[in-house]
Amino acid sequence: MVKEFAVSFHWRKFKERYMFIGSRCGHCGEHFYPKREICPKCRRTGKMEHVQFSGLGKVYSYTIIRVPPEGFKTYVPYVIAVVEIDEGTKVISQVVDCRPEDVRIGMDVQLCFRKIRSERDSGLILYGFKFKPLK
Amino acid sequence: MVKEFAVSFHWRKFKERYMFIGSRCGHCGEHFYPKREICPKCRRTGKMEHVQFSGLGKVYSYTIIRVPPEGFKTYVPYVIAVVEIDEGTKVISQVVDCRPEDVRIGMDVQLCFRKIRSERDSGLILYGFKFKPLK
Amino acid sequence: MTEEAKLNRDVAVIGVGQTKFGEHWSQSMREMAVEAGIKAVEDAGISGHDIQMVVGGNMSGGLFTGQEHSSAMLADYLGLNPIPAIRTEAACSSGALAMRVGILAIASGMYDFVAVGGVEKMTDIYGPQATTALSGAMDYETEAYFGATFPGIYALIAQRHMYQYKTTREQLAMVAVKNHDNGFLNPVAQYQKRITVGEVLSSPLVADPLRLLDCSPITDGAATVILAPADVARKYTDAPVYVKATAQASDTLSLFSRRDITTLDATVEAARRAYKQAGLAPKDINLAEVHDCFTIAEICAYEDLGFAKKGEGGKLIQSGQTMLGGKIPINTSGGLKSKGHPVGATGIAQIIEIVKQLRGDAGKRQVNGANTGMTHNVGGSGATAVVHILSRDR
Amino acid sequence: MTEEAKLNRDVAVIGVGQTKFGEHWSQSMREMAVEAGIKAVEDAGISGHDIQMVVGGNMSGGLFTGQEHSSAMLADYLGLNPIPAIRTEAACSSGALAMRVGILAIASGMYDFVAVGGVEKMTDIYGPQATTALSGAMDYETEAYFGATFPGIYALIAQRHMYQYKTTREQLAMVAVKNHDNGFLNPVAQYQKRITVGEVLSSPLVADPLRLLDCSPITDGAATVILAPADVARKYTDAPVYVKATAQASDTLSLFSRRDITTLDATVEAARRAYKQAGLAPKDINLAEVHDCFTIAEICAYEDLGFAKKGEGGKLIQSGQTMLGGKIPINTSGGLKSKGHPVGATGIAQIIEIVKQLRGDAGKRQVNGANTGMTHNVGGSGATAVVHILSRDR
Ligand SMILES: [Zn+2]
Ligand SMILES: [Zn+2]
Repeated sequence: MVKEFAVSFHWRKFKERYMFIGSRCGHCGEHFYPKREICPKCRRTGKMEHVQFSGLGKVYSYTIIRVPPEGFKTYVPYVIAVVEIDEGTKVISQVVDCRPEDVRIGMDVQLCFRKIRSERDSGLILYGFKFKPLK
Repeated sequence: MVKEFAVSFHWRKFKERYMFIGSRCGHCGEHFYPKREICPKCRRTGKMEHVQFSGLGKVYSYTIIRVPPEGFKTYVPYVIAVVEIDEGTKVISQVVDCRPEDVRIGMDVQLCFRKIRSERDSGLILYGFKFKPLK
Repeated sequence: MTEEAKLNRDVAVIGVGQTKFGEHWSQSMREMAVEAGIKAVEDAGISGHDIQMVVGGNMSGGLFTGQEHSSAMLADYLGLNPIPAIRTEAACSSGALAMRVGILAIASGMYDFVAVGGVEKMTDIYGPQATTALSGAMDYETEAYFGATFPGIYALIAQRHMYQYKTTREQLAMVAVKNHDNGFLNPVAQYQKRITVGEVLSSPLVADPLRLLDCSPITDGAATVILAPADVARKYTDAPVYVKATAQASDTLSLFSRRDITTLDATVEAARRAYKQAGLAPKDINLAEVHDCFTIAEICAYEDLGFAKKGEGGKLIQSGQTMLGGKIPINTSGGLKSKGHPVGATGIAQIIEIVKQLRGDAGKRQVNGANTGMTHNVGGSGATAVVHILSRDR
Repeated sequence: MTEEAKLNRDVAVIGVGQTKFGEHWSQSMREMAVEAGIKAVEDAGISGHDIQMVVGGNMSGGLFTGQEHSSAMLADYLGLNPIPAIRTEAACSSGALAMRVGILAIASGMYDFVAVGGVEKMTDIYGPQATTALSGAMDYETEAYFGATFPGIYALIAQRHMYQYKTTREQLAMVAVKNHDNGFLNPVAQYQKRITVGEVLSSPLVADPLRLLDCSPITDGAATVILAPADVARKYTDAPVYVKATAQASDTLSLFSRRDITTLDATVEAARRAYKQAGLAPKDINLAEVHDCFTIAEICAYEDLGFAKKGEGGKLIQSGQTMLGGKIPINTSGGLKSKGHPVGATGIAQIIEIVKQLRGDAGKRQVNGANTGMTHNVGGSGATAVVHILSRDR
């Protein structure tokens, strides 16, 4: 009985989830994911612009999920990691295309585009970015 | 995607929903549905005891539900009424065994025991009291 | 019952901001909250660094979007960390509770500038699910369990009111017509469209006697106000609006347990407290935003707030005295019916309309000489009622 | 950032009450809240008529039971209508926020006696659904969406803490062992059962490196305290406990956006504010209830509250100084781990443990000479942190 949302809920996030787009403050240069309207440092002097992240980064921390939330049962065990991307900000997603046991802090990873899960009632398939070991 | 609960959630309410049991304050004599631990009038001097209501009452107000909540689609249109029971307290439930258009304020009704709805995932059938015209 | 005492400090509203109300498919809860927050801070002319606390009303981020903890989200995305952020909730009166907590926080002496917001994102789930989510405002175990819906609960009030006081179906419709007339003049309203009594009466039945056009819509929206100690308000604005009363009362969670289902005793009690705090009577109120989640609710509010005698709310709407230009204009914003009802934001949006009116900034719907206004926000079918009185006079 | 000022009035705790924590299949949310409320009112020796406001912390009545609007429910079933009732929420720190709003309300001058409670009914839905509900505490859109769970988020903290500071798996386990040792002595704890490091290390993995016995359980429970102005507290009790500090801070909603995922900056800031309000330092605290939702969280709390240097939390647990009889006993109640973690009630239950200790009523787990205690309640992965300091000294 996992919660299912209206299509707009997912549609709204396409850019962030499919293209890994975030924000950059034109004033202090800091990057943000997800996108923000206000730079917490510069506030009114900040100038936020959209930015397409490179998708390259390093595993900053990771865990192997053994007890999943609703909708993720078929994927267990899977790796959830905090990835520090080259632009300096961090993000959470899965690390795939390797054995969960092989993930390490400091490992180089790159973005890939994958299925996240599917909604049972609507049949909607949810997509988003994950990371895989850098070749 | 109607919310479904653990069995204990329903089991706990059996007495109230199946047998129409409430509370009576031994101090001031007032009746309450659902049951209460504290008489709002007498507070610490109150003495709450369980009481089995007679199940007889009159329609105090009613409506015909045309736009149902999740789980009730197959029952539309159905009557929801505030019933003033002979013990002097009021309660909300459905009025059945008559055409919705025939329900009136002041109509004499009596308790009956019916299916409320079924849960889709668990298959659990939820029961409870409703009211029908007094014969 | 021990009566409440005076606040240690008076409080004023120095800034307001809100999103347009409507179905905002392209905006998430956080984006709407941030938009309203930025507008309020800019309107107040203060710096974000001055704000010391955030209070955010939100009925059910969990059921509507999966997201609880919305006040921390608000502080985060407004760039306000590390200040404290508190979410308040009492169903559809969550916004007014945020206002109350903000006022108490300033009166406590601990905080000077508090951002008080409300937000609800209702269109991230489909209609029937939203109906279920709103069931959480009433007694889930004894009302929703048996198939009662939120419109159904107000329909029970309407049916009994019509029976007991000969309130007519047309009088209910007139509430919707008046509020759409007002919303037509409000650029942030969800429906800027006039309707007729005939259209209300021929709209589909939802729960007899209430029809679609008797019901406030499903709405996305956010609203924020900036509060400050009354003593310093004039430093920030030429038109501070002072809080003369902040009152709240409770009644049984379930409708059926009430003394009288046609009277919201919580409204009666909150109004009594508010008038007492302000030293005012109903006749001193120049305009009010009342909780018209369904047309019958506005009729009851007239009576319970003291604008009409019990049972004569229907006559008051019929008299035209609650229209713009009448003796006591009600819901000049369009009300929940036409402006929209993003449940957690509504209480704050009501405050904003009164502030705009008292500032003389209400454009085509301006009430001439508006000096003192009231807001009335109800949770569920009346288990919670909150009344604020605002004035240009300190 | 403008610093907060002093409260206009000091506040004291004059009564406490709570349910046993555990899986209460036979009790609903309202029944637990009423049980705790009655006990607190009786403990305070006041009449229900004296209470002027209710504030109730509740994380997610909507997702756990379908019921929002829980504060009105509490006022109703405690027979307290028509007094105002406010629900506060910031995920797992909802209870501590209720405490804060109660304190602000008294300091505001408007209310004298406030009942402050917390409740969560978590077993009305099944485990996986509860996992989803708890996801609402973190950033639903950017963390939960990708399959992160709440234990997973704390596992990320643990993994990095172990990497950066050489914190060991055994040190994490020692937190659980200590808290179960304490909970064994607490009649209201969910688990009154000792465990060993070996048992922790051989319990099933939940999210590496965290295992089942690193995690606080799913718990039903309610807790209530009665607050009063410090000036009158001695009329009601021989052992009033005074609120010396009420502090709160916010950080990013998502873990990954933090400056440093091994530090809860919100805790650091809330503690700084609390120490400043009370004029005290970490060495002045005799005991503390800290937010050990997972074992790693207690290690971080040691560091962030100033009981250990950054990175040395693991050494502190290993030293035994946080056990009963140590220099700074932590979580004498059993903590969230062993006493249980009904999320909305936890913040109030922490206050109750400190009050009992300061009164000398903690039985076999009494800390000798306890004079000043601290509570630390965290929302989500640290987007909200609340610190209270309580003392026998006014
Ligand atoms: Zn910047
Ligand atoms: Zn009685």
